[in-house]
Amino acid sequence: MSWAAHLTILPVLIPALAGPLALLAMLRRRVLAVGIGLASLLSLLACALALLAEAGDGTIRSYALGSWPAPFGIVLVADRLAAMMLVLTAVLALIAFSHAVLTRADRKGWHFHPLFQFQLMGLNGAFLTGDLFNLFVFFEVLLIASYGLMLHGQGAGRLKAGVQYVVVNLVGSSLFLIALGILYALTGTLNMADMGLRVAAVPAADQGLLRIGGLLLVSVFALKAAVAPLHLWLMRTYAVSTPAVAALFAIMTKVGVYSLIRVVPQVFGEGAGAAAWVPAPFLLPAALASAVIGFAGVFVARSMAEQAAYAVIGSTGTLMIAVAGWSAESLGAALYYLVHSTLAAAALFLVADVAARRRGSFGDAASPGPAFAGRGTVALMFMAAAIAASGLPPLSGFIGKLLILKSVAVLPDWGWAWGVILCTTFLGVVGFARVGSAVFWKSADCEVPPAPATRHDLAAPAIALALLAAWSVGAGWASGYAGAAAAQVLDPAQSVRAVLKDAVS
Amino acid sequence: MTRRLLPHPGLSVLLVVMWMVMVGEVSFGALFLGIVFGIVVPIFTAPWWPGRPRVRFVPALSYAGIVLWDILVANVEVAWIILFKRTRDLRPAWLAIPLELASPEAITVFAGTISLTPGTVSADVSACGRYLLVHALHAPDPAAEVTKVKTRYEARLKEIFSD
Amino acid sequence: MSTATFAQWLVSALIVIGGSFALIGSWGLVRLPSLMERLHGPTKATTLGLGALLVASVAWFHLARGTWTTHELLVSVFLFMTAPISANMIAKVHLHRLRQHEPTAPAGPAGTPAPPPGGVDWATHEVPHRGTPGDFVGD
Amino acid sequence: MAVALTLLTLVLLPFAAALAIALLHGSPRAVHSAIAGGASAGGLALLASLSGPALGGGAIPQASWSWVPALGLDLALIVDPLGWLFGLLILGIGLLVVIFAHAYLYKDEDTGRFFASLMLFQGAMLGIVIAGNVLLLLVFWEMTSLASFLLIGFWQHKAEARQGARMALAVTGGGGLALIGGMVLLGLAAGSFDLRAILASGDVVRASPLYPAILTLVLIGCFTKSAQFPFHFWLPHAMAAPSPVSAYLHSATMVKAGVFLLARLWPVLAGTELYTVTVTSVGLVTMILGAVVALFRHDLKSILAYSTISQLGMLVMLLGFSLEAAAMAAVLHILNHAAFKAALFMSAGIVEHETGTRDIRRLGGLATAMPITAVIATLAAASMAGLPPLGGFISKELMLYQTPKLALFGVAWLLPVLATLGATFSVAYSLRLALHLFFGRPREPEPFARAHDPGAGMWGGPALLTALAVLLGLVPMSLAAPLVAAATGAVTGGATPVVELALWHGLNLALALSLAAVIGGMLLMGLHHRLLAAWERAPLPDAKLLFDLVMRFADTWVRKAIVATHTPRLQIMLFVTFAVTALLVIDGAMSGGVLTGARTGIPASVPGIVAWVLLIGATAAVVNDSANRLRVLIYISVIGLVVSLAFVQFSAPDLALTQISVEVVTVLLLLLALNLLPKNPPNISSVPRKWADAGLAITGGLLVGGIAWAMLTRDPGPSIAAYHLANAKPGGGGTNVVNVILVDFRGFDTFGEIIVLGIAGLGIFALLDTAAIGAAGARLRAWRDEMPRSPERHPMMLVAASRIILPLTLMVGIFLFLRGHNQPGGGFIAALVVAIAFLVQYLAAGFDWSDARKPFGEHQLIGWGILAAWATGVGAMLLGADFLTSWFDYFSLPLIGKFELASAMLFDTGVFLTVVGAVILALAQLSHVSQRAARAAGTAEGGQP
Amino acid sequence: MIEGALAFGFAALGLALAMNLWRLFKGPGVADRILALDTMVINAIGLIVLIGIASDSATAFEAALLLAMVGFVGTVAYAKFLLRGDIIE
Amino acid sequence: MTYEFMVASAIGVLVGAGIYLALRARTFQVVLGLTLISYAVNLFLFASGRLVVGRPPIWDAGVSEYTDPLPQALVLTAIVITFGMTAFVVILALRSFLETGSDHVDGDKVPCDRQDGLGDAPQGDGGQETRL
Ligand code: NA
Ligand code: NA
Repeated sequence: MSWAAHLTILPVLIPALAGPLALLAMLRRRVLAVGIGLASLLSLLACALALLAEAGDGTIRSYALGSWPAPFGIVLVADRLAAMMLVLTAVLALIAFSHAVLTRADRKGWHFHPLFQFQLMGLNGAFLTGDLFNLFVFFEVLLIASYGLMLHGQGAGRLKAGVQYVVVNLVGSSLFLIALGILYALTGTLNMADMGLRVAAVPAADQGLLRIGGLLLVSVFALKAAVAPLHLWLMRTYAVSTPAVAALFAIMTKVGVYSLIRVVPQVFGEGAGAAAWVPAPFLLPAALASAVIGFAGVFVARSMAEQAAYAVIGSTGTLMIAVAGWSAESLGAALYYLVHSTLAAAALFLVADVAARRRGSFGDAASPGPAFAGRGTVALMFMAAAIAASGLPPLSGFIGKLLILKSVAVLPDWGWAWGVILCTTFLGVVGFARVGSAVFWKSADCEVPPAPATRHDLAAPAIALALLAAWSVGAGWASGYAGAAAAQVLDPAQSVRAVLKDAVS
Repeated sequence: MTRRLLPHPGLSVLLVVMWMVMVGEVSFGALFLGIVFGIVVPIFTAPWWPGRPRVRFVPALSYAGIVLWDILVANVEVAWIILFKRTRDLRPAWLAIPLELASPEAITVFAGTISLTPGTVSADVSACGRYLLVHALHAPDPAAEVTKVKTRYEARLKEIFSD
Repeated sequence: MSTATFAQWLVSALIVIGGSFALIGSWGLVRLPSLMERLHGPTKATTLGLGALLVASVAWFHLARGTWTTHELLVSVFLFMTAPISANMIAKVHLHRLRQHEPTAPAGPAGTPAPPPGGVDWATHEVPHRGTPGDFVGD
Repeated sequence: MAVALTLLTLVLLPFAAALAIALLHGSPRAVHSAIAGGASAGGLALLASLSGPALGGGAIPQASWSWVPALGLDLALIVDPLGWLFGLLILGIGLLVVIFAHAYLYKDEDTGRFFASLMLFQGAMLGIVIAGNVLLLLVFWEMTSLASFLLIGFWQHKAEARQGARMALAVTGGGGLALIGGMVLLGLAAGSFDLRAILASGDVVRASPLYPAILTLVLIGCFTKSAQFPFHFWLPHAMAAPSPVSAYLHSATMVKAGVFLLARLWPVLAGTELYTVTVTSVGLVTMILGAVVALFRHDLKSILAYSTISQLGMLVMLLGFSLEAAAMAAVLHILNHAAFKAALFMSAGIVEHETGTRDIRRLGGLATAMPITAVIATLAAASMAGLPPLGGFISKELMLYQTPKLALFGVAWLLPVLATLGATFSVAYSLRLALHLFFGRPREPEPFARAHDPGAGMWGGPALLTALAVLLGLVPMSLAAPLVAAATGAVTGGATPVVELALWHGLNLALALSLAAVIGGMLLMGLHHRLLAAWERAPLPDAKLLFDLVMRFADTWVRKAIVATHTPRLQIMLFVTFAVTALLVIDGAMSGGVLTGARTGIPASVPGIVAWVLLIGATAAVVNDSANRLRVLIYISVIGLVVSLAFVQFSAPDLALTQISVEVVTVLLLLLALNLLPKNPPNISSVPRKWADAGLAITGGLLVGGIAWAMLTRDPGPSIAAYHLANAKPGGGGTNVVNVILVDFRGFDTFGEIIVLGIAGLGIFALLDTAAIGAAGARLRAWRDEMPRSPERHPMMLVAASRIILPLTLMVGIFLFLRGHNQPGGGFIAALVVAIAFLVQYLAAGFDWSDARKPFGEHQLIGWGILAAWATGVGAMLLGADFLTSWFDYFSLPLIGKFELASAMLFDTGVFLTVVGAVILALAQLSHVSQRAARAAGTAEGGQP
Repeated sequence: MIEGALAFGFAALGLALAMNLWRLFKGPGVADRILALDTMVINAIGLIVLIGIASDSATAFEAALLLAMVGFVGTVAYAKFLLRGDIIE
Repeated sequence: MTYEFMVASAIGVLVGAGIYLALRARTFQVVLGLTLISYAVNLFLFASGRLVVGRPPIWDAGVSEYTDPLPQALVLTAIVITFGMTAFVVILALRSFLETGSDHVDGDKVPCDRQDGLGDAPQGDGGQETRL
C-alpha cells in the first residue's frame, strides 16, 4: 500500500503527532513547539489540498481503520465536502496560529501549541469520519481542546464564560449519546452510510423512536452550530476568548453545520420514514431567528469582539437559511457562504484584536479612543472585514448572499428568507458603520498609547482578508465546487458505493 | 546488590504468590512472569516504603492461623450480641492499650488484628505512639480484655517483628 | 453421599451462613446504639459473611465445575487488609467530632475516651510526636 | 478583443489608481492628484475612443467574462449611449473635481485617503453605468455607497461628517439592499441576469406576478440613492463632505445613479399604471418639496442639496411619464444639471474656502470681491433657474411641455400646475443664491474682508462647466442633440429619436408656464423676508431628528431586547436547551409508533429491586439534600455502586470494572474540589423558578425514561456486533470482545478518547497552575477553613497499609492490563487502578513526600502515551496496512510455553500511560492547590503545621 | 437446593443493603453515613459473588476484587476530608 | 417488576434529578446534575444493546449466545470521556470560584458569599504570562 493511500488519515495523524511532540517540546523550548506547530499546519494544508484535488473529480475516498471493512470498523470518508472543510480548517488554522505567534498570545498560558494541534485533530476527524460514534469522539476531542484554548490566558471573564461554555457542551454531549443509543438500538449500526440504508427497514411501530433519535441528533448539531434558540452560549465565549483562538473558533460552529449537512441527507433522507428530512419543519424558522438575532446583536454591539461574536451567529443563521432548502443549489450556496463566513468572522476577531492592542486601555470598546498608530490601515481592514461579514459587495459575502437568495427563491417561504437576509444585512451595515466610526473616526481627548514595536499583528488579518478577496474573485470556481460538493452530499448512494463497497449487494 | 534487587524480599514472595493466585494456573510461564513482576514492582515501589521491617516467616504463619480462628469465633460472638443482647445489657468500653511494639508496621498489624477479632476496634494511637485506643463492644472487665489482647497478639507480633 | 451432592450441601450451607452473617452485620448497623458499637458489625460480621460466600464460590467452581477460581482469596486478602483501616478512619472521624461536640456525634454508652496516661493525647487530637511510630512520613 | 480590453481597462483604471494612491499614501499631494487626474483623463480618452461605436448606432461595445456561473453573475461590460453619456459625466466632472480638490484641500489633509476614496468611488460609479449584468451592477451600486461613506466622512473629526456618512450609508446602502432583492427577482422573472436579455424581456417581466415586488424594491433602491421623498433627508447631511466631494457625488454621479437605473430599466419597468403613478408622483412631490425647502435654507451647500433633491425629483418625474419625449427631456436635463450643479458646488466651495463661511446670511456683495466666481456662479444659477438662453431653460421647457400629456390621478391640470409651482420655487432659490451671495451689500464685514478670487486651479473647473451650461443653451443642437438622441434611444430601447433642441419653440403652453414660473419666482424672491419668517415659525418636521430618533429608538430597544435575552445566564441557556429538546422529542413521539415493544421482560430479583430502591432513594436524596455537599457525595457513591452492580448483573464486566474505578477517582476529585468551595451555600433559587425547573425536569425524566423503556422492550434487529463477536478471536486475537472492539475494531475511537483524557489533564494543569497568583492567589492566601481540623496529617495505620497496598495494587493493575484482551480488564481499567494506587499514597503520606519519590512526570506520560498509541497505528502503515491494523501471533518458548503477542497490547500501553498521566496530573494538581491554600492559612495561624 | 440457598443469600443481601440505606439516610452523624456506605460496598461484593455462583461465571470476580481494593479508598477519603479538609496534603 | 422497567425508570429518575440540579445556580449543584445525567446517559447507551443476564461478551468455544458487546464498548469510551469532562468542569468551576469569589454559575456575586472566609481578594484581570 503506497503512502498516497494513507492520504485520507493524515489530517488526523499529523496533528495527533504534533500535539504530543509540541507538549514534550514545550516543556523545554517554545520555539521548538512553534516550529512543530508550523510544520504540522503546512503539511496539513498540503494534505488537504491534495485531497481536494483528488475529490475534485467526484472520487470518494474511503479509508478503513484497522483494515476492518465498513460497516464493522470505522471508516474515514473523503469526498468533496470533507476535502473542502479540511482545506478551510488548515487555512484558518494557519491564520490563527500565525496571529497567536506573532502577537505572542501563545505565551499567555500553558499548552497553547499542543491544544491547538489537538483542536485541529478533532476538527479534521469530525470532517472525515463516516461513523456516527466516531463523530461523537471527535466532537469531544475538539471540544476539550477548545475548552483549553478558550481559557487560554485565563482571567475572571474567561473563567466565568468557560463554566457556561463547558457545561452547555456537556449537556450537548449527553444528548448526542442518547441520540446514538436510540439510533443504534433501531438500526444496529453506527456507520452513517449503512445507517442510511437501514433506516428504511425500521418498522412502523418504531417510527416515533426513529424520529426522536433524528431530532435529538439534529438538536445537538444545532447547539454546536449555535442556531437560535440554542445559541446563547456563544457570544460571551467567543467575545472573551483570546482573539487568535476566537478566530479559530470561527470554524467551530461550522462543525455543527457540517454535521447537519453530512448526516441529514445521508441518514435521514427520503427513505427514512417519519424521520425523513428530520429537521425540516424547524430549521428555517430557527435559521431566520438566528440571522435576526445575530445581526440585531451586530447592530447594537458595544465592542468589536462582541460584535464579531454576534456576527458569527448571524452568519450561521444566514447559512442555515440556505441549508434549510436541502437542494443542491441551496446547499451549494450554503457551502460557499460557509467558507466565506468562517474567514470573515476570523478577520473580524483579528482586526478587533489589532485595534484593542493598539488602543491601549480602551480595548475594543465601541467608544472613542486615542488616535493610535496605523489607525487608517486598521480602519481599512475593519471596513473590509465588516463588508465581508455583512455581505456587501465586492467581497464574497455578497456573492454568497446572492447565491442564497437565488437558491431559496423556490422555497414556499422564500419571502421570509429574503426579507430576513436583506434586512439583517442592513442591520449589519449600520452596526458595523457605527462601531467603526466610533473606534476609528472619533477621537477621545486622551494620551496616545505608544506605537507598537512591530506591525506583525497586521499580517494575519491581512491574510484573512486577502483570502476573502480571493474567494470573491474565484467565486466561479468556488461556487462550482461547492455546488458539486452539495450534489454529492445529496446523493448518498455515491458514498454508500464508496464506503460499503461489496458489503452491500 | 540484594537490597537493590530485592528491597522487600517478603513482599516479592507475596507478590509472586499473588500473581499465581490471580493467573489461576500453575505453569512455568505464569511463574516466570510472576517472578519478573515480583522483582520489578518492589524495586519500583521501594521509594515509597523506605523502611525495611524484617518479618519472621514461621511465627507469622502461625499468627495468621490464630487470627483466622479468632475471627471465626469473634464473628459468632458479635453476631450473638447483635441479635440477642439488649442494649441496656451491653457494656461498651474504651481501652487504652500500652504498646510494647515500636515499628509502625508492627503496630498497624496489631491494631488491624484487634479490629478484625472479638468485639474490639482500634480507634487511635496516642501522639507519643505508646498507647493504642481500642473500643470494645462488650467488655464488662476492660483490664482483662487488655491483658488478653496483649498476650495473645502483641507478644507474638514482638517475636515476628523482632530484628 | 456423592461429590456433587456434597458440593451442593457445602455450598448451600456456606451461602446461607454468609448471607446470614452479612444480614446480621447490617442489622447491627441498624440497631446498635452509637457509631462505635455499629462499627463492630460491618468490620467483623460482614467479613465472615463475605468470607463464607467467597469460600462457597471457590467450592462451587471447584466441586461442581472442576475449575479452581482463586480470585476469591485475593478479595478476602484485600478486605482483611482494608477493613481495619476503614474502621480506624471512621473511628477517628467520630473521635474528632466528639471532641468538637458535634450534635450529630453523641458519645454513646462507652462515653468519651480518656486521654492515655503520660500527659499526651490521642493522635486525632494532638500532632504525633516526632520520631514516634505515629510520625511515620518523616522517615 | 481590443474593445474588451478597452472596457476592462476603463473600469479597472480608477481602482488601479485608488490602489496606487493607497500604496503611495505617504507621497506628496501632487502625486495623489496626478494619479487621480491621470486616471480620469485616461478614462476619458478610452471613453472617447469608444464614442464612435457607442453613439454611432453600430455594434455596441461590450465584453463579458464569466465570474460566477452558478449565479449568473458575469463580468459583463457594455457601453451603450446611455452608459457613454454617464461615463462622460463621471470621468469629465471627475477630472475637474480632482483638479479642484487639488487646490481646495487644506494643507495637512490626508490627500492619499481622499483621492483613493474618490477613485474608488469613480470606479464604482463607472461600473454601474457600464455593467452589462444586473448583478454586477449591484456590486458597483453598493460600492458607491461604501465609497461615499468614506468620502462624506472624510473629515472624521467632525461629528456631522461621521453622522452624515452613516446616514448616507444607512439610507443608500439600505436602499441598495432592496435593490438587490428587486434585481435578483427581476433576473429570476426574466430568466437571466444579463442586462440585454433583461431589457429584451420587458413584456415577460411586466406580466410576471413578481412585477409589483420587483418594481417596489427597485424603486426603493433608486429613490434612496437619488434622494427622493421620503428618502431625501440624507442628502443635506451629506454636505458635511468637503465641497469637491459634494460637487462630484451630488451633481453628476452618486445621486444620479438612481436616475440612471430608472432610465436603464425603462424598457422593462416603465409603462404600467403602477409605474407611472408611483414614479411621477414621487418625483413631483420631491421636486416641489426640495425647491420649497431650498428657498429657506441658509447654508450654501444645503441650498444646493435641496435644489439637487428638487432637480432629481424633476428627472424622476420625467422618467415616470413613460414617454419618449419626456425621457429625452430627462436625458438633456441630466446633462444640464451635471454642468450647472457641479459648477455651483465648486463655487460654493470656493466661497467657503475664501470667506471661511457658507452661511448665506453672513455673505453678500461678493461680486466685487470675487468677480470671476460671481460670474461663474451666477450663470450657473441662471441655468438652474431655467432662464434663457441657458441650457437649463431648454430642458425645463421640454419638461413643462410634457406635463399636460399625463393626467395624474385623472386630473389633467394637476401636473402642469404643480410642475410650474416647482419651477417657480426653483427660480426663486436660484435667484436668492445668486443675489444674496454676490449682489447687494455685504451683510457681515469679516467674511467679506477675506474674500478674493482663488487661483485658476480652483475656478477653472467651474468656469468650464458654466461655459458648458451656457453653450448647452446657445448651441444645443451641435453640442448635445446627437448625444441626447442616442441616449434617449438607449433609454427607451427603441429607435433613436429625432431631437429638436432650441431656445425658441414658438408661443405655447410651455412658454407660458415657464414665464409664469419666472415671474412667480421673482415674486417669491421679493417676498422672501416675510416668507422666511413664516417658514421659521411653522412647525416643520426635521428629517434628521426623526432619523436620529428612529435610530436611537431602534438602538435602545434592540439593545434592551438583546441584553434582556442574551445576558449570559447559564440557567437560561440550559433551560432553553432542555426545553427545546423536550419539545422536539414530544414532536417526534407524535409521529407514530408504540411505546411498549414486544420483547419479553426479565423478572427482577430481590437484591435487584433493593438496588433499584437504593438508586432511586440516593438520587432523591441528592436532589433533596443538595446543599449538604459531603452527604451528597456519599449518595453519589451509592448511585455509582448500584450502576456498577447493574453492569455486573447485565453481563458487562468491563463496564463494571471501569465504573468502580472511575467512581473512586471521581469521589477523590470532588472531595478535593469541595474543600475549597463554600461548604453550606444558602439557597438562591426562587420558588417559582424551582417549580418551573421541576416541571421541566419531570418532563425530561419521563421522556428519556419513556424512550429507554421503548428501546428496552423492543427486540434488537441484526447488528454489526455479530461480526465483532464472530471475528474477535480469529481476526482480533482476543476473546474479550469488548476489549477487542476498543483496541481493534474501534481502536480509532479509543485513540480519540485517550486524547480527550490527556487534554483534560493538560487543561486542568493549565487552569490550576495559575491559581496561586492574581485574584485567585490572593483569595487562596485569605482562605480560612472554618471546619476545625484534626492536627494529624498522616494517620499511621493508613500510611503503613498504603505502603503494602501500593505494590499489591500495581500487581493487580499489571494483571488486569495483560489479560484485558481475553478477559475483563485492559489498559484503561489497569491505568485507573494504578492511578488509584498512587493516589492512595498521596492520600496517606501527603503530596510532597509521595510526589518527590515519583520517577515520572505526568506530562511526559501523556505525551508518550499518545505517541505510543500513534506509533502503534502508524507501525501498521509502515507494514503496508491501514492505520491501526492490528497484528497478533502465538509463540512458543521452551519452559514458558505458548503465549500471544499482539500489537493491540502496544496500543493499550499508550492508553495506559495517557490515562495514568492524566488522572494523576489532574488530582495531584488539584491537591497541590489546596495544599498551597492550606499552607497559606497555616502560616497565618502562626506556624501550626 | 442450591437454588434455595441462593434465593436466601440474595434475599439476605438485599435486606442487608436495604438496612444500609436506612442507616445512610438516618445518620445521624456523617460518620454513620460513611460507615453505611462502606458496609454497602462489602454487601455489594457479596452480591457479586452470589451472582457469579448463580450465573456459573467467574467473569464478575474482578469487579469484586476491584471493589474490595478501592472501596476503602472512598471511605478513607471521606474520613480524611472530615478530619482535615484536605484529603491530599 | 422487570429489569427493563427498573432500568428505564432509573434512567428517567436520574435524568429528571440531573436536569433539576443542572438548572440550579451553584456550580457544585450543576456538576452534580451533570454527573447524574451522565450516569443516566451511560445506562441509556448501554441499554441500546438491551438487557441480557449471564452472557458476558467473553468469547468461549462452547457458547453461542452473547450480549451485544458494541454498546458496552461505546459506554466504556463514553465513561472515560465523561470522566475527563467532569474533572475539567469541576476544576474549572473551582478555578472560577477562586478567581471571582462566587460559586454562582454565572460568576455573579450573591448575598452571603463571604461566608466561607474567602474574603474579597483584589480583582485583577488575571491574564498573566506563564513562565514558559
Ligand atoms: Na477492556
Ligand atoms: Na461518573
